[in-house]
Amino acid sequence: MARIDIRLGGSGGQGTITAAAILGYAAVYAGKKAVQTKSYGPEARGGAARGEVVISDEDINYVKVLKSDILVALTQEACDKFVVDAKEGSIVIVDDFLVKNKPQGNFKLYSLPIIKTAAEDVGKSMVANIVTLGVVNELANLIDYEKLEKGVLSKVPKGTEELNKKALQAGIELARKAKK
Amino acid sequence: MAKKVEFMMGNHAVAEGALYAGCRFFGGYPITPSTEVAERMAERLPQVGGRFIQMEDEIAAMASVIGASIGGVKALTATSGPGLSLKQENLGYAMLCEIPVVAVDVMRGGPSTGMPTGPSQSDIMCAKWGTHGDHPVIAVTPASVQEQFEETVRAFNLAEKYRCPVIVLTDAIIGQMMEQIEIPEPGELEVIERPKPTCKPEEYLPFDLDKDFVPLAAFGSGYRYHITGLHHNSDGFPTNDPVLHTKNTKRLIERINKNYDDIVKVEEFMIDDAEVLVFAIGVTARSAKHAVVEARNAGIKAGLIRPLTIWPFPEKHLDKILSKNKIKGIVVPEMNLGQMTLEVQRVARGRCEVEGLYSLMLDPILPAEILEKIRRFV
Amino acid sequence: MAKAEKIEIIEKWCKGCEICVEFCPTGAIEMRDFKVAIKDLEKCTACMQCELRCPDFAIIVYKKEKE
Amino acid sequence: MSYDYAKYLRKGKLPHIWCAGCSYGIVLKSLIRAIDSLQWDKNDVAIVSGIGCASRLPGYVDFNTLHTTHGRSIAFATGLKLANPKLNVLAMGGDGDMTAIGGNHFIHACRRNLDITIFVFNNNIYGMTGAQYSPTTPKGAWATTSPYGMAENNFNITDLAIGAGATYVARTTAYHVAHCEKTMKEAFLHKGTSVVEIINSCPTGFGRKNKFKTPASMLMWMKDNAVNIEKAKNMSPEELAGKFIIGVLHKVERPEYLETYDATVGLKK
Repeated sequence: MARIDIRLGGSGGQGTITAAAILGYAAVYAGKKAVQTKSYGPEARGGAARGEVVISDEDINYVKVLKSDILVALTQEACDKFVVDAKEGSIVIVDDFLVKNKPQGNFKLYSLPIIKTAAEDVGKSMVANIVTLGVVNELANLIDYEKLEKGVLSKVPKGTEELNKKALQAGIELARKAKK
Repeated sequence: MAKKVEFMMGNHAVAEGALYAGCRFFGGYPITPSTEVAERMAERLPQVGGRFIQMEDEIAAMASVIGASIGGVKALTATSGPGLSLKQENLGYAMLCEIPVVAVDVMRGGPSTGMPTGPSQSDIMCAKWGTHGDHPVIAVTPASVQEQFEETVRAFNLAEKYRCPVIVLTDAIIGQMMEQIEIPEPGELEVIERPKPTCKPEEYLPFDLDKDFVPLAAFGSGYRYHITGLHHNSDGFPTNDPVLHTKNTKRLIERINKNYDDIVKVEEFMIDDAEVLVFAIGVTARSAKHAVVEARNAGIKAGLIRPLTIWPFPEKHLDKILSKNKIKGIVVPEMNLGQMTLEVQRVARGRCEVEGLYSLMLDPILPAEILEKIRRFV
Repeated sequence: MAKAEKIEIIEKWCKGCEICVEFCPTGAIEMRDFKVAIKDLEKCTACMQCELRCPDFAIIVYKKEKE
Repeated sequence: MSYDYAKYLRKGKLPHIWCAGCSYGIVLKSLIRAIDSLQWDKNDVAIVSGIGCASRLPGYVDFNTLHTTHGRSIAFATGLKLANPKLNVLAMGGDGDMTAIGGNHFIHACRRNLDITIFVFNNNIYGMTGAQYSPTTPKGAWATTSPYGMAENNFNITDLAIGAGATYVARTTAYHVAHCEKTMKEAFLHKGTSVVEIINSCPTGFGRKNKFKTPASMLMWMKDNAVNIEKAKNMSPEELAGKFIIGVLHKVERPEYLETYDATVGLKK
């Protein structure tokens, strides 16, 4: 697997940085290389937050996301801001409710009810980031499911394991339906 | 046996490297973006029989680690820009008094409070010349989470071997990012223990001006002696003799300079036939490597010189390449407005063009920007 | 009368501050050429004021052994 | 000879650098007697100082001695004690060193209650740099930087130590040599941070320009104006005006820092 640049954009508190860290952890656990960085712009506090992770089978030189192979935007602001850095032919995933103006471009767009699924099907909107992970991993086929699940379970608060497993599964289901 | 691979934050890797090296004391003061080093040490030190203390300020933090080292314990402190400024007073003390300690500086934008969360490489000269007077400095520059660990171990080894403070000069991106790391097994990396004096206590000259190196006796070990930040004679007592002052200052600087080959570590990447060099450290070196690979893909003979020791400056390495290769130019990307570039220019002595690529932006310098500079030389 | 066997003065350490002379209750010592000197050993009661208060370790009083 | 100081003095280091009549030499003798009375092994004693006249003291005594940077003695001492708790650690310095540039370290040491001893040699002036006013220079007093008289308020060092949480706080003087020795000994034996303010005299920097004709007169001023705390209890504020109190001003038992830390973190030794 060559370098894959993944950018998870949302608003502060949606857990995109945690999701990026989990993805990196799971990738490393699966024997890959990964670098997860924080963003340092003013967006680090409020506004459009982003979690970034680069995954590769080879050494990763440049540590940050250059142009995204996978972009997730959970808010309109994040979508507008980051979509310009989406690679041609890349995957762009947006929340279908919060991102009303769908981005246009030479990429494969998935508009999915991520937050709604977290809130209604799983039962807690705060697990939207884990739903996102399920979606991303299923659409891009990054890491074995067991490794990802292990990554999630090792990084979430104790007592929330079942909730997060459910969120991950819900994300995978969303992606499977979308792929059809 | 497969090694234990972890996904770890750069600042945590510094802490783990310190523990691996035998560090058993940390004295610190919270400052972004270095605080995770302190947090990890606060949690981990007691588990291995060490002690942590959060001091009342940066100056006290530096003083406390020197005190602990004099007590015979390997000691670490960690800080960032404004804290490095405050630590300079006692860093100078450790230099003159030959006390091994390791100080981590996670570089952020300065001067003053500057950009607390903004990564930077603008303390390069501060690390060298921040404290007053003529003095030697060793500073290592990791560029990955793995190197955060390994270079911290090396920093402790150098501190003990050369009885001096060593600075781990890293940056907010490397410190704050998470990356895979293979934790070495005990014994896998060299760990230098502090030698003990073997002479009779009454014959002990802790600062013997006629010797390159004298083991540092721990306070309480039976060697009673005097340490002072005043210029001193072999026995440690103050002297105003300018001849001795000169002799000791030169001795301290020479101890580092003449062990250049042991201290200075450089990664040379694709330099054998290189016509254009990139000279970079830390996170910028990773952008540079990316750019060099792209340049090679485009048929440009580019190479990278990546110092893992920035002080003493890797001038022998650079000089050797410049005398061997026909170099058209050197690009020096750095996240400041031109510090390392001056040193590269000094060593190049007009043999080739040296061009800095400076940035105060919050993201690393882009490979494309470096590539553009490389192209200008071909 | 005299209770001191000897008063030793280490001249090279004496800085001539006169504290010993001022505190001597009997006038056994005096200043001479800016240094302390013994004026009359017979007057010394070995009260130790001079020795205790000399900042320069420059004056030592040796008491007589009990007779 | 009432006491032989030689076994604690480093050979060949006298005469010391202090001026004629400086009381630091007198206090040094009390310090030696105090440590000797404890029968501590010299190898287990560390004296840490900052910068200034008082801070030159460690150079003269045969212990583990550390002459550090200006104001920082307590911070060095803290690291030293945590690295080797067996050491009996004394941090000492002058009034400027301890309460101006080192003021932050001073109050936080008092707060932590680490088992170290702190002596503040208070002579009301910066002596080494040539008589500049310090945080303890009395109002109206002359200094080279208060040529019209000291305009600032001054610190009461013992009140400062008590307020910051020191568990043993005492005051003594260079005049009261036996009291000084006894107070030092008690401070050394106290478990926790103990602070002793020692009233000293700087004839060169302070005395000459502030109406003290001789070094001895400065000592006599201490004698005349010091009131023992036991006696002071029965004196009215009017009677105490212009006087200062000597003795143990504050002594309480509180958990010592190192023991508390080791227990709290479950230190694996």
